[in-house]
Amino acid sequence: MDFSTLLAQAALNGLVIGTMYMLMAIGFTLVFGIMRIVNFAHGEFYMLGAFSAFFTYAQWEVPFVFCLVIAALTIGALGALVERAIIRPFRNDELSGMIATLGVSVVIQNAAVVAWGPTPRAMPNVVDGVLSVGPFTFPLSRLVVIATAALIFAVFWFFMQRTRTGRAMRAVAQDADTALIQGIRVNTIYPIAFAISVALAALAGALMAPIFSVSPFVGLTPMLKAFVVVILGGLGSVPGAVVGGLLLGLIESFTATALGSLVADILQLLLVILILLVRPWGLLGQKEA
Amino acid sequence: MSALLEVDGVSRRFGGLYALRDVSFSVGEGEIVGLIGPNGAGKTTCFNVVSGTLAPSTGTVRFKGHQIAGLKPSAIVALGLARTFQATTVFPTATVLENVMRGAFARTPVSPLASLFNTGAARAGLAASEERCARLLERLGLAPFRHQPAGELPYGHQRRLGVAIALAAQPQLLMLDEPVAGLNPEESAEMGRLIRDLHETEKVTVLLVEHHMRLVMGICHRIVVLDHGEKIAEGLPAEIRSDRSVIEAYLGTEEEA
Amino acid sequence: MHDPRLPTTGSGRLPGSAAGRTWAVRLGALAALLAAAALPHFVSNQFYMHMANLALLNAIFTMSLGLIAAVGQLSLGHAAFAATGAYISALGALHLKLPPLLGIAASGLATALVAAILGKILLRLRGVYFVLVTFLAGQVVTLVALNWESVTRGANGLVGIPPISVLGYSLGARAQFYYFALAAFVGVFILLRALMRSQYGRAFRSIAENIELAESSGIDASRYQVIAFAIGSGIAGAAGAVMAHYIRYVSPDTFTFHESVAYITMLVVGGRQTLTGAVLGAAFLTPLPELLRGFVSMQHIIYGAVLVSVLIFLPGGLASIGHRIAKMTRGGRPRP
Amino acid sequence: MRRLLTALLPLACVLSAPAASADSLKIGVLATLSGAGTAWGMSMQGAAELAAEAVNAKGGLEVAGKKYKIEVVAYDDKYKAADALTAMNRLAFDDGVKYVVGPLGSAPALAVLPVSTENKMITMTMAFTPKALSADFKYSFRPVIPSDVFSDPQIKWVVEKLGGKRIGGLFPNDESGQQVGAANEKAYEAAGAKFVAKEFFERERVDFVPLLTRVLAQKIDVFELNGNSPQTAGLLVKQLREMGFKGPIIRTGGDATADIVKVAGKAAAENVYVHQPIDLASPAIQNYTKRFEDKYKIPLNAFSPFFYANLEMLFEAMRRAGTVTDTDKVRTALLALKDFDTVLGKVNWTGQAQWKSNQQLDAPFYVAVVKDGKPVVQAKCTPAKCQ
Repeated sequence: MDFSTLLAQAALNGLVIGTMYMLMAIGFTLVFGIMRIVNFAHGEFYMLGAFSAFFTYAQWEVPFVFCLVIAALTIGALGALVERAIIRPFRNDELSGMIATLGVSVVIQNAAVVAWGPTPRAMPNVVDGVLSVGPFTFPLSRLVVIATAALIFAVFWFFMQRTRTGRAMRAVAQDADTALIQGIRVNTIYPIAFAISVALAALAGALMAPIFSVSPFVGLTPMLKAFVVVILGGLGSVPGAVVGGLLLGLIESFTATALGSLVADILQLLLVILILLVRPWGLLGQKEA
Repeated sequence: MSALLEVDGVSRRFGGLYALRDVSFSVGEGEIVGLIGPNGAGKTTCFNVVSGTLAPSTGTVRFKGHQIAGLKPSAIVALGLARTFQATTVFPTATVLENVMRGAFARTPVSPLASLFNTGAARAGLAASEERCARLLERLGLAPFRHQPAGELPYGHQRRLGVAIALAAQPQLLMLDEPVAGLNPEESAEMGRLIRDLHETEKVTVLLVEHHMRLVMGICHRIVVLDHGEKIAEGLPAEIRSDRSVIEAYLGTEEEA
Repeated sequence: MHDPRLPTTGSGRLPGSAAGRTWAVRLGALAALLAAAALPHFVSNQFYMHMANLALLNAIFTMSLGLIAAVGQLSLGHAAFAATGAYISALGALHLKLPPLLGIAASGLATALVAAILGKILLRLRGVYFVLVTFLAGQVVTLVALNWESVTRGANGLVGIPPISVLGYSLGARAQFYYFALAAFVGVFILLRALMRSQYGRAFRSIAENIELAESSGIDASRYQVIAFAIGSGIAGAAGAVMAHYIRYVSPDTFTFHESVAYITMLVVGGRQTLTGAVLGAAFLTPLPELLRGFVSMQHIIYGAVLVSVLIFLPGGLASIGHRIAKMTRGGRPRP
Repeated sequence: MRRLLTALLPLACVLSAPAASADSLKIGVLATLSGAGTAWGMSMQGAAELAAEAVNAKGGLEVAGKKYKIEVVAYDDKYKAADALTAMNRLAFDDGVKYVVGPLGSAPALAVLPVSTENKMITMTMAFTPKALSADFKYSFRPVIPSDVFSDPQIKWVVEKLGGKRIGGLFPNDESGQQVGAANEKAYEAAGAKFVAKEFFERERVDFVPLLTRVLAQKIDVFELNGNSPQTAGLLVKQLREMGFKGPIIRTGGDATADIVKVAGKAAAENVYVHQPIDLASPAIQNYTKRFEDKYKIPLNAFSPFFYANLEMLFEAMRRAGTVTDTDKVRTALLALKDFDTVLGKVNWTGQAQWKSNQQLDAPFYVAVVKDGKPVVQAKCTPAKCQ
């Protein structure tokens, strides 16, 4: 393998991982921006998305596009339910809200173990084969992930910019008090925001399920990365999550390819600490007054 | 007139927008000064800059000759400048007396370490502080509630307790952030009397941010008017009342105010 | 459970408010302490002694976490400080032949110092940022323990850590260690109780309840938050060291994010407002996993469900049950 | 205080559940029953339960004229030393167990062996650390063959047979990974191959492509999977094949064939050479596999029969010693068994030279290649050599 192939491989892989981080981080940061809550159960919704894809695609052989839709809808609905039942009581107590999400995370993960067992399952790729461009070969399965993630993001962006609900969500994120004065109802916005957030996590899980394996424990890593991404990009900033996610994916891929995994992990943490020291509000976040 | 507080050329930007631009004014010892302006004029930003909650982007703030811009609020309190808040005025779960004791934290002559070992001197110091706080409550008519959680007080009383907490820090300059917002006319009038009363008996200087025109016009010696982050007028209440730019600024937002 | 009867005094909320019940409380505390001290004579089952020891150590971890929470900060890296302390004391004992007692003290001081520096650097990072930073700090500690092989022996962990010995008397056995743990527990309890009743406690509570107003009352929030973080983390570090000398083994797995979450759960379930709450939480939740030792997933589900239910339905935790009952029986008589 | 008591009373009751009746014999299981190591933990729990089933079906274990029903008490250590220690304390003091299938993994083993030794409990461990067997741990037995014993002949065979010169491998950054990585490298170099790419990764990692890219850039002939958990091994095979690596992949470590095939798929698992601890063609093993898979509905992990065999030996030793309580006598009787017929065939004890403890089970093992999702035995091995 020569150097340019290596670079191309690393870039492609970085993009794949980056899109996963991006989808995770957008949802995570959205909930934080709107509800001021760090959702520690975010990774579990990724895991549920992966299982959803496993059952619909690998077992019932539903076309993959519909699998994604099903994952987003069912898990989004579950998210709305969780918001209503468990997070709403803590609307003015962010700390308790965060602790509650820790509890939710533990319950979901272990319920999955009880229901589906701890052993990992594999599922077939959505497409097989490779795309050869000159000296480079790219697995199609990974290209599909990038394209689909881009599409999902486009839909999300359209929703946030062009629909009333989306605009209302942005208004709440920017200035909750003013938004409330303008008659935006928190009781409708919060569940929707939470549902969208976890639906994005579920989509990430469903997209990644064929590439990686599916087990009750797969949510941890994506969630850790979402933490890192939002610190990088700025808590509450959606553009920050996009840039931060892709950036982290690429950095991780290149450093891991060039220097090995341990160096990559340690560099990542150092990067986060550096950001926290010199620019605690993140690359694209806003400095809080 | 010796100036207790001098605000000189203070600007504050949020992102690219100026919330305050080149604002200067001063408060003399023994004065009651009102800071007014329509919604979004920058009153609260100005207030926050002076009390240390926000750092100014440029400009200086001097209190008793000390440069205080950028100091922590707690350090500013130690110098003798205390403030109240608009919304979160009290510690809701603590008792009324405890609220005032917390306000007196900086003036309690007990080092935390001494209090940890519960030395005789510490006990005496705390007892003295408690007595002073009890007198203060008496003075503000809150004594009957001293053992009630502050959050259970009627709203008007909570506002008054907010003033008591600030006073417990024994300030030379007391800054009040919309002290009558949300009060009924009767309570507002009472608050007005209280402020004047405090000013006379305790010799405390007052800087007041307020929407309520009648209160401001009634008790302030001098008024500073902000609009769009800039000072547009300064003068005696009578002058302000007839100032054209002030009237325009207020008319422009009349329906909102 | 045969957990030590613990002094249930010291809500520490208002200095002086406990004056009326002082004597009853002191007698109760003394009786509880005597009962706790006599425990090993009645319990011959070594497993129960082991559980009692773990409960005491968990109570120390939880109380110290409660101190940090008392200033309105949630630390997700509490176990990381415990791990740091455990490694320091273990390495000291293994390589420098440092007596465990000295090692424990050094661990406490070192972790307190680390926390103070970390807290100072991250002054600006309150609330959510603090949560994330403590979380990442936990990750860093695990990574270092795993990768600094030449010192930490990597994932294999440190084996053969000597037991604590006092005046040449080894406390390796469970019953003997129990007295040490009990003494440490009582010491920490008294220290934290005094702290919460002092001007420090007043400052802590003010900050937790209304940080802006506290600042404007002349309380330097950052300073007191750093103090609470340093003391809380220092205690965790020392307790981590004690744990290492008790189980005589430490590896990167000993104190992880899961332990941090467990301490938070104990604190919340017991009650965040009072020291007693932290103790109750540890006493209640330490033996709980044993109910389902063979079926851990179910055990975790119960843990999580208990956590969420307590948060929603009993925000004051187990400790508030007593208050509620007392309030009902007193029939609304005004407070003293 | 009363509050505390009433809250804890029910707990105390459950914890001090009535002691076993005089005619039952408890066998403890201390293993990982949750998380990534579950496949191994289940193989141990399954062996204990199946062994108990077999004995109880015959009316119990007859020792010194008395029949004992076997009862299995299984505890999860979550693969954590501290939890393992608590569980071992409970087995020792609360359940009064004298015989334990476990511990699993080096860290838990090192944490609990002092307790079990102090209480004279016979343990059957799956910890590959050399320290798990020693003269100090008199009652610690190991039925499974550690990789440092079996990897050398296997690696030699593989290098000769496949002619691989450049070896690459990826190891988890945990205690087994760190150990195995070093041991493996030595074995390959001894066999005349070169370990050209050795990478470690944190356990949370799921995407290995960057690391595999690094490894493949070294133009390796053979990829080594040892030290990875079964699911990670499967993922590695899958991602390697996706990246176009067609060479042989070797698993010298513990049995993970079922998971590799499950995660990577049949096609990707072709040309994977695995350490096969058991001979799948033997009727005894086939029978055992059927019992296991019927009962647990998961594929058999090949370590399971080893624990089963060890329990068969243990029961025989109790019969011969004429006691179930005096573990010193049982231990002596157990060690005296020679060429004992078990599910694995005839087995013996070994290990004196290596660990100063003759408590390592000695059984033949095999090298197999995966064909159409099933391991097909290629060679039979002893610690000295494979053929």
